[in-house]
Amino acid sequence: MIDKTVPGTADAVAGVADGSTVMIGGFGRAGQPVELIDALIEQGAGDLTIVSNNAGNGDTGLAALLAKGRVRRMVCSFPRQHDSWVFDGLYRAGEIELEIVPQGNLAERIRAAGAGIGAFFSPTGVGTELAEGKEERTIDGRRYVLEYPIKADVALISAYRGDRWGNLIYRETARNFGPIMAAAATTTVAQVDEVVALGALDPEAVVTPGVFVNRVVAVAPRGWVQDGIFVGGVDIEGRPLEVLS
Amino acid sequence: MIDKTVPGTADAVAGVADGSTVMIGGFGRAGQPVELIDALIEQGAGDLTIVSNNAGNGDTGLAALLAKGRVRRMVCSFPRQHDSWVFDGLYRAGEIELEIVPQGNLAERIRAAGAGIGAFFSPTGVGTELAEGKEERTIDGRRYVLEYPIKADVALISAYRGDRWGNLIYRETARNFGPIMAAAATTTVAQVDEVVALGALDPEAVVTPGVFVNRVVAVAPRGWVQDGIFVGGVDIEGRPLEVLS
Amino acid sequence: MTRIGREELAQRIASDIPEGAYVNLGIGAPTLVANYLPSDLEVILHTENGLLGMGSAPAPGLIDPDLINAGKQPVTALAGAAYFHHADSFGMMRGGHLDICVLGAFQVSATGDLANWSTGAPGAIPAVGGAMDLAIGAKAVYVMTDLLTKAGESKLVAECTYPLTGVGCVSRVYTDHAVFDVTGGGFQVRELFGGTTVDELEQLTGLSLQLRIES
Amino acid sequence: MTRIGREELAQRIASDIPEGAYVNLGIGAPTLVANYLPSDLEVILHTENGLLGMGSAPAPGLIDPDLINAGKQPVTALAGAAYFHHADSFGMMRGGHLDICVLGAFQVSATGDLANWSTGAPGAIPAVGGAMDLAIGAKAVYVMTDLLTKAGESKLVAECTYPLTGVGCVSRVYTDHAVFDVTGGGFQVRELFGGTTVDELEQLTGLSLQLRIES
Repeated sequence: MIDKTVPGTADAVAGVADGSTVMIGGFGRAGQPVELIDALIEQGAGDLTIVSNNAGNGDTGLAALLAKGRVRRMVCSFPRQHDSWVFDGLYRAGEIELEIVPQGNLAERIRAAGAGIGAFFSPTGVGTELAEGKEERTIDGRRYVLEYPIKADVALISAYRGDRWGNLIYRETARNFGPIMAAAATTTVAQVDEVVALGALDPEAVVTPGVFVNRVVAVAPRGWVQDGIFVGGVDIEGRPLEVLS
Repeated sequence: MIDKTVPGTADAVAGVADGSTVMIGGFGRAGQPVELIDALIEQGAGDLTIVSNNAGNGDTGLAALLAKGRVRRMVCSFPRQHDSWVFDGLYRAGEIELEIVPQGNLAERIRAAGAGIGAFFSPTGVGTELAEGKEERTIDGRRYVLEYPIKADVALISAYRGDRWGNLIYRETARNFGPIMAAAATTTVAQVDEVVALGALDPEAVVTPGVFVNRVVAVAPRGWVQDGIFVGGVDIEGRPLEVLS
Repeated sequence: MTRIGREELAQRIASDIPEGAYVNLGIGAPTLVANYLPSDLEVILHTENGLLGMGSAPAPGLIDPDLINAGKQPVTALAGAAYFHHADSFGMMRGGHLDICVLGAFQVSATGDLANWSTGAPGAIPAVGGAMDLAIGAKAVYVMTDLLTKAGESKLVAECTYPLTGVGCVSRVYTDHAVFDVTGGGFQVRELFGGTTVDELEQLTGLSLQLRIES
Repeated sequence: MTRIGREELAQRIASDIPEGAYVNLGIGAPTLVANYLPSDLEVILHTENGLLGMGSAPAPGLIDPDLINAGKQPVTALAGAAYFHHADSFGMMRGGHLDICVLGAFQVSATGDLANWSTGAPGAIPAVGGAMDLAIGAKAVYVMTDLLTKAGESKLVAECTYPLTGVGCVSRVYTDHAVFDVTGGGFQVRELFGGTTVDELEQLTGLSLQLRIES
């Protein structure tokens, strides 16, 4: 029997090596696999390259990993946010490297890694300083720059529900980078609110087929959902307000 | 109010010009938009380039369009099937042009057109006669050939359910080329079994967002499904056998 | 000279968006445009973090942290919405499927170059997000901005001095003084607000401007 | 010399597929392998027309024309299945996510080149389907074939004379006479069926062959 579920987040992140490239899902806080990041901090791997759209919010999740000095290099589209003080401090102190990638190129480069594409010509960034030094070509009268895949050793993502084959569904805009990162990493680890029985996920609605997923771990369900129904009751950072039911 | 639904298949295919490139969804008979093709035959456009995985089965659908002499050129991966006698005859008589594209390159080239990619390096076909004359490059020790997008003037696809914004869901392996063709054509026409109310399609499970769809037309429901449930009762060509209910 | 306020400008832009348009409203002032789209017309909003059919902000207590816009603010989803992942979302944009994108700007050049992601100031932390994708993706890119910086410099320029976001991508600029179309021959004044004249605009921008003639 | 039949060969291949493997079985003889996968082990079958978790053929009267395999035969879907479109399906393959692909062959060269899509015969209608994608996509590409053509010529060759499907892509060849691994130094005999000897194989193929030594 195939069973990709693991009992706890420590098992889920076991074996991440120093120097690894780790993709971390999420757009801001939505879809950020906070429990997996906490486990990675505990696990101790360092000298990491992190690929993630942002560079952490507040003092938790990715920001906490950065604060521990575990990250050598960030590859992201938008590090600077109102609550990215941890990254900001490290960057200004020269303690972290940064590669800025336009968000759509970041997504497409990750997708290319998962889909076996060697490189692709993108119109995004043409003529800007982020395309400097990149190969340019005009195709059918439009200018493009050549972009290469971004692969990872490990992807840590957050989904809503999963099964023991690793099939995943997401929730709303928390889907964001999860499906493409799952396919771009050698080892993909998904935290889910709930592991459901094989066959419980509608095969028409599975977003990430299990072939892309190596480990699935159930974490505390998000507070704003009960039995799949939105019940409100939190603020934008997930702090409890009131429960409507 | 946005309403992309049209009353009949004649309205759905109105305006297709002679000389157009038309994508036709389907893999064999699964997902082939037979009613739209019948309407296109009636509409009369000729000198067409057809992009479709196969080159017609039996005497209906795409095969019927070919038999009418409306197609100048086929772009497909697998024209030769046990029941592709119409295409076979035209090809042997020198009455149709053929571009053979490996199936994955066909899919990715269609996807590239919809996603604004100028060209991409594919490992498929490297070193074969189908890559002759194509630009080749070695990236990270692997050989790739450069492949260009395939766009169309019109895409005719078959989905299962749609709404007035053009959102679509498909059914099983009849999904195949529909979602990528929808995004690669200037005008995309979808036949569906049923038009449902806006909001009736689960936004997590919509496969083709309405932005890619211009016209939606309801056709006779497939005989093997009642109220979304498979009821059997047909052979592989869709001919009635018995209804289990 | 009379200028119009930001809310009025948002309203002005909203009135140019036809029913059925697929629209992406950039972070900041452009998001105000959503407030002025007539509720009896259907305009479909795209947010690049994976949603088509975005609705307005939720009521307090109904905030769903999984449902946010590109500015990471809580939003809602309309009946008819669809979610998708980031590669699909940016493919939708890059592939030219959106009709209109409204963006802010530091500078717009007479050839439609846009600079809106970086002032190039030394020591600033670079952050581009989806700006470069938005700039080149939509069928029409509208810029919403004050005509002048706080220091009184024109944001309409012959050539951008700030780092570029996109080349030749802007089709129209809505400012507090006037609306400009970017044409092959530079900026054309499409509409003047209040008592502003083309002469005044030329003085403020230092550019040679043409008035659009209705044909 | 003793040869094994096609069904026995399918069974032999099935016994080399471990539980949990993601496998694509090509059109024709390779589809027979599915019949010999032990029912108590979970092996996940991919069909490139958009399904992972393919099950066996349906009972008569339960044929669903929307649910077919790459050979356009009716199939079923297991609990745990997922559907996807063609670009995602071939991305899954091309991206190296499938463990094993089993394909037929006209010829396999000593360097692992595969020819299985065209005999190059004049007048034949070319048709490649997914063959070239399958050939280069999976982590391991197994070929299932008779060792000899009906005319008695070896399908194992120094260099393919038929048009290629893929270059250096085959890792193992299962034939009715023996199983061969493709190594840096040519074909290595992994297993002999019945009384076949390496000498006989060398005579049949005209190739210099090594016997694999278990280490």
